[in-house]
Amino acid sequence: MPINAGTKTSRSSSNRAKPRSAPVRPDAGASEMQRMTVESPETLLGYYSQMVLIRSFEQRAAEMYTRAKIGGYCHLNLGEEATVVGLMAALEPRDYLFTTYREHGYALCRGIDSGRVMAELFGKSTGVSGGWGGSMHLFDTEARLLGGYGIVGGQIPPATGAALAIAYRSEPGPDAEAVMCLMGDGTTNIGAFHESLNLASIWHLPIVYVVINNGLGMGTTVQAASGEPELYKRGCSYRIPGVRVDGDDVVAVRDAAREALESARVDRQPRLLEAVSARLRGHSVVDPARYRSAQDVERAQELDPVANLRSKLLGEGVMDPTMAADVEAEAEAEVARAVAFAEGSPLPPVSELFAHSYATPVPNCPGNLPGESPFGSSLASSIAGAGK
Amino acid sequence: MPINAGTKTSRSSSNRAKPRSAPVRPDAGASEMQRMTVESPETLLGYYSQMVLIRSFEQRAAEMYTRAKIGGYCHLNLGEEATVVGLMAALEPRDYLFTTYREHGYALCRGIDSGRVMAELFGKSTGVSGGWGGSMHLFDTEARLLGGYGIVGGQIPPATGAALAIAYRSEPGPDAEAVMCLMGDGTTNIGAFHESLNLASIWHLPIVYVVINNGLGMGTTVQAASGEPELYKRGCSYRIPGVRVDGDDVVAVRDAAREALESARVDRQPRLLEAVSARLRGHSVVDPARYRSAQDVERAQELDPVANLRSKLLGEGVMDPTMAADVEAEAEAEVARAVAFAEGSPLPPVSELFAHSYATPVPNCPGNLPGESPFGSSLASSIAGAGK
Amino acid sequence: MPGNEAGSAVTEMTYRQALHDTLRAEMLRDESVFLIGEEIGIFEGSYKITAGLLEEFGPRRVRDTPISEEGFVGAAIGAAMLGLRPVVELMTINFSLLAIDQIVNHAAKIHAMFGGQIAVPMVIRTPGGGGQQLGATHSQNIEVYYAHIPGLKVVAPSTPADAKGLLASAIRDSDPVLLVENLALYNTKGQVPEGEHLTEIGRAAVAREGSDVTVVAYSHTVGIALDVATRLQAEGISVEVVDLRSLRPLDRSTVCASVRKTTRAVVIEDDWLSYGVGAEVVATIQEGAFYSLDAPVRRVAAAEVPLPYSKSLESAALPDARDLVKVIRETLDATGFAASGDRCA
Amino acid sequence: MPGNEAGSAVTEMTYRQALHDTLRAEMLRDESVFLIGEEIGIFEGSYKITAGLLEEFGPRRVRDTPISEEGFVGAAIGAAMLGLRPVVELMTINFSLLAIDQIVNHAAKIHAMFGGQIAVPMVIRTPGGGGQQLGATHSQNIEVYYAHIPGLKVVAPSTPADAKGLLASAIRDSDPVLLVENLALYNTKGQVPEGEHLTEIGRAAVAREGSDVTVVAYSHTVGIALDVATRLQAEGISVEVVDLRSLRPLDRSTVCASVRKTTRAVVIEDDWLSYGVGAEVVATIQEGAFYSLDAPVRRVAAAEVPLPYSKSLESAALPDARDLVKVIRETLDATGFAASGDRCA
Ligand SMILES: Cc1ncc(C[n+]2csc(CCOP(=O)(O)OP(=O)(O)O)c2C)c(N)n1
Ligand SMILES: Cc1ncc(C[n+]2csc(CCOP(=O)(O)OP(=O)(O)O)c2C)c(N)n1
Ligand SMILES: [Mg+2]
Ligand SMILES: [Mg+2]
Repeated sequence: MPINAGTKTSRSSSNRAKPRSAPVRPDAGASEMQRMTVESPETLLGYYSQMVLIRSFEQRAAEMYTRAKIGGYCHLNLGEEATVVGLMAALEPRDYLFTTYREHGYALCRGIDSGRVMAELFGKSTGVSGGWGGSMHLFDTEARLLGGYGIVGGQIPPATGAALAIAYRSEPGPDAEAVMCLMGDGTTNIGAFHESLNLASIWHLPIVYVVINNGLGMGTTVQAASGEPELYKRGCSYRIPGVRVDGDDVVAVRDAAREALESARVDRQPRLLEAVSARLRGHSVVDPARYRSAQDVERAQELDPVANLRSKLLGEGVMDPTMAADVEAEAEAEVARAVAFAEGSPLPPVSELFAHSYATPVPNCPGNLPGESPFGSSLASSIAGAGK
Repeated sequence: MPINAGTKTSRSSSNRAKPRSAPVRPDAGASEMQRMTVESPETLLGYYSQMVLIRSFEQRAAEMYTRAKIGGYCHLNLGEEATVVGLMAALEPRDYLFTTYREHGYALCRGIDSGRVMAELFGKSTGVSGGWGGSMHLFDTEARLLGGYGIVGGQIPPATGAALAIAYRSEPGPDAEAVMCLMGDGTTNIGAFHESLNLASIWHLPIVYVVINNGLGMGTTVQAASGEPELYKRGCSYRIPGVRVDGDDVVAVRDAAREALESARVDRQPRLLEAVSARLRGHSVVDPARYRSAQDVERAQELDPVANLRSKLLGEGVMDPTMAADVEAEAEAEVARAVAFAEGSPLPPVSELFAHSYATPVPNCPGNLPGESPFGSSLASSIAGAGK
Repeated sequence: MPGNEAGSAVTEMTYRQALHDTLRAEMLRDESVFLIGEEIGIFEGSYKITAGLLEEFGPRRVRDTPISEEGFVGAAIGAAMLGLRPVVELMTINFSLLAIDQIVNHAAKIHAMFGGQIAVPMVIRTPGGGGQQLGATHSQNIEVYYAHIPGLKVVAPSTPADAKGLLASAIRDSDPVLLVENLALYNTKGQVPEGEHLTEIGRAAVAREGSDVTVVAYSHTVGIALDVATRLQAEGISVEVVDLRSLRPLDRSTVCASVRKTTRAVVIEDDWLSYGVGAEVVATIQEGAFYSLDAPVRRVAAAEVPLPYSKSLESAALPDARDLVKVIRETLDATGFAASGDRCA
Repeated sequence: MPGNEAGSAVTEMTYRQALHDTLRAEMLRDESVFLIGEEIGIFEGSYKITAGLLEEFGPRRVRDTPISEEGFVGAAIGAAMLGLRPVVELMTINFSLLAIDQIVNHAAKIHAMFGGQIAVPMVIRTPGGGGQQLGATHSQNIEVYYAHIPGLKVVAPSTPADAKGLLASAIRDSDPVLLVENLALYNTKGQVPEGEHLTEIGRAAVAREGSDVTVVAYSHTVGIALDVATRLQAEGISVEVVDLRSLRPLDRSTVCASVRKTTRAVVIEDDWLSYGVGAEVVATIQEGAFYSLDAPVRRVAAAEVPLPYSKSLESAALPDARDLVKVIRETLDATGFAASGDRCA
């Protein structure tokens, strides 16, 4: 590794302080059009349909939250649909996904039934996590969606460990498994990010870290929070190559993610991918986002990936207005079915309270309801040691 | 901030994977001689004397440990004397120092009486920390040595906060205060390093982070532990400029530290300084360091900064053999006095056990000895609420 | 009445307002007091305790941080060592686990470990609490972790008046103080003394006098205990409610004095039963009031599971007034000194 | 005798050796078992438990890590989710605070929070303990933090036999298990059954039978209790010693059964008194054996200060046999049911 030429006795690294500015997206322009045209219309329509489904799902989720069908926190992917669909188009079924609390769209794109996702938001026993997780904690073993996580950065070390397990068990190659670990821009400032990327680097793990840069962590801008706001460069401390991609360009996101996954699979070279997009609404459903300037909100609206892809596909004749209406109607219908399914599903029975206490049952953990003695409980004694 | 030219739609950071090799020191050679000659003989002799004092102190500490006069862990600065003296020559009395458990030499160079340092190692009440801290936890308010710390990386956030307090209270400028925060190479892999440097960057804090790269964290090499083993570059993730200096060259260390402190004081631009040296012995007194190759140990011995500066000063006529013998004898005598002082000092009395429980006394915390009830204790009741 | 000094004027306000006003008053009083935490400025606080303060005091006094709990809690420690008085907001107590090494191994140790040379005058404010369907990682009550640590002080106000009095005392205290708030309390109202009002750290309060049984509670569960006391009053059962207010130091005398009077006790907390705050309270009572006790001291606490999201399960897992009533009745029914009464299988 | 199955051959060895041999045997038995931690390979472990294993199994099975507790503990969680069985070494329990968010908010939650879909079969081995003059941040016994958390299992062997039996059980268990070791125990010797030897998690052991008073202990303090029992035997005082072995789940039945027999109890632990393990044990006894108790249950625990380095202060702060003897005597002397006996001021 060459060392920068320095003063007489010292060597300096090149990262001098520079002014920080808002994230600049890679210039798409002509090249995007070019890419779009090499994609088959079916592919593009497929992506668009998924994006519309996410859009409908999230809007309905917001509504259901307002109607108190959904509780707790509820974070939406509105504005990030192209990133979600692009990333999931690149991720193979054999790959593992670890993500954040802002993950409804990812669950849908991993092929999980929208009814089971909505049912989880409703806290019903038919939900993907049996009603135990809620909006922030979607999980599905079969879809290899290994969790939405609510502690900022908490998913990064386990995702890294999943990649370790892959490396432990199998050889690299184009058919190898890989891990994709998603996080927000604000998350790159937490210690777990640093420790994990370092481990992935020295251990040569098959993992792609994806930073969804929507410009904000709650009310805090990337520029305010990050000493290096060009987040894709933050792999520098671990020699992990970084790439920034326009998160509103579904095909560009997919291609960049594929390339990164390939590198992880074949070379066991971890990668950092930054997708720049914008949050259309508040941090969560209840956040009115009064801290945002009108200009910022307007800019986000202009970049709306669903509206823009719609115009583009219409403009290029990939889709005609009837097809567009069909796509929207179908999404609406699917989400309506999902809501109906969720509505109609039962809440988990109280008898289930100790069902997941341990995977391996052991003596002396009968479980006590709040008004019961730890020496034994009616509920608990009937299911003690049942485990799973 | 310019973005590297990338592919069609993506921009890549330049940190591609590269092979890792042992830390390369900046080439000193002729320039070092040059620097040496511009320094006054008094200055050089002063530095050398301090280095010899540290060497003597540490050797005697090892001996006292073996004789069970010192307990717990005991980590020595052997091999790092030039770094210690160079850094402390640059640090002004008004500056604050936060360091690690490997800090005897720093305490001596901050002007703390060697007897009080040795007494602390002996656990005596005349010790710098009253016998409460031991080898790992030297502290002196007046010397603005704000602690040796034993949790790896634990000192970095508080040091950063001290710099925040300076920025809170005073204006930047050449006479401003600054903070120096020391850490080992292995410590750059912990989350607190990442979080703290980021805070220092976005808040423009007057702090210099110094990495003492002695090549090893216990038995782990820098290359094995760090994705980017050129540690001075690890400020890249925060736009904190980094410099590497030869840690065996006392004047080079001093100059690099001065320059970095200046930047912190005047520009409120935090800096990262890496001083490359070598550990002459095991991680702590009890570590036989069997994991080190003969070659590695031999190399460390060749780089011995005390022996090398001695030859140089003799060779250049700055010092003659009699002076050299005097310096050594004086150091030996001082350390002998320190040991005698420590030996002759009393252990803290048991009645002091609750003396530092709280800075602000509050009711209901009488303090209980192990065989006493929490409802009151003979010892405690006599000193309850005494606080400090 | 706890926290209400005789003769002083009072105003009704929410717990949230009391916290907000106290922060503001302390910042006006002392230039060395500043606020630091995630989303406390531009966002005005996740629970809006700090609303308006950035505008009034500027970013020097109200410092928004990145998501770096360990970093900024540790930075507060360093700032406190240099004599400032940082008031940290941790968005919820769950996230304190990211910073616990700084709190337990640094803030709590620095004063004693360095032989009493330096103080660490800082406050960490943070809400705990379940029942909001926030799921397993966002609903915890882990103040017992901090209550366990010598060198820390831990307070948990249950009323707006104590929120004011304890926060002000905490800010003026020269030790690290954890002030535990609770999501469910922010909108509750109460009378708050105007002007200077300090609640001494380390003293419990008898929130309601009674003679048949003592209920020991703190923070959110004090309200449950008071409700239950009122309800049972109608049946002729007289419940005394002790509000711990301070978990460290724990006011063992006030707790035991109450139980020696009533001869029976129940402890209620939102946290899990095993190794919770209630365990220490029971251990305290059985040692300090053993010969007065007419029945075993029972605990009402959360079911020992990671708290489920689903409302049906979450409600079942958390203690409520019904559970407390049931256990009080069982405690009052317990009679005699028959060894056969021991519940142990 | 606990952990010694009737009829099986035994060998005398140290606690360290038992841990080492068990790790090796489990690695030989199951390819999915691997070791991960700081300095466990080239350095052969800070306390040499893993000596020789890197050489035998190679770096894939014995993985040295950088100083990144949160990172590698979290990585073990992810590896466990994919079906591996990582055995993590945390150099000391003090450093677990750097990883506690991963342990409490992730390892402990993942199984239940995701509706039981996935297991996290991992072990964290880590020593606690004071008395080595390691100072305030390196001498803690904070296993109570983990014992408090549903979803975790916490065991603390006191003998070489249990070190073997509990470690083997922990590795084969599909839940996250914290195995608490102790610096002062590594060199202690005992009889260890040869071959397959599993100690069930969740069961306490009566380490010594007696009739006058029960001493409840775990880990390092079991040895103190047994010593004291032998010493007091000579005076005609018969001490029963209960070794908890498992802190979560806690074997309340065995503890209470003993106390119902002896009618008096003392709990000894190395940790601080307030909110320690002993508090839960006392709360358990007073509820489960209330009607049998002839004296308050007393606790012998560390003085509530950050542990000083100096030997004079450190010794005074930590509980020892003398303290236990004193409190046992006081407990046996406690007579009658006079309210005046209550110690509360
Ligand atoms: C450790 C931790 N600290 C704070 C929070 C509260 N919190 C939840 S989301 C969030 C912002 C995250 O921002 P970013 O990483 O950009 O993701 P985004 O929400 O924009 O998708 C914060 C501070 C948390 N959940 N966990
Ligand atoms: C959080 C934490 N993890 C592990 C340790 C144990 N430990 C003490 S020193 C050390 C090595 C540190 O290496 P380095 O940073 O290079 O400093 P050096 O000892 O070489 O001066 C380790 C792992 C610790 N004290 N704290
Ligand atoms: Mg964001
Ligand atoms: Mg080192």
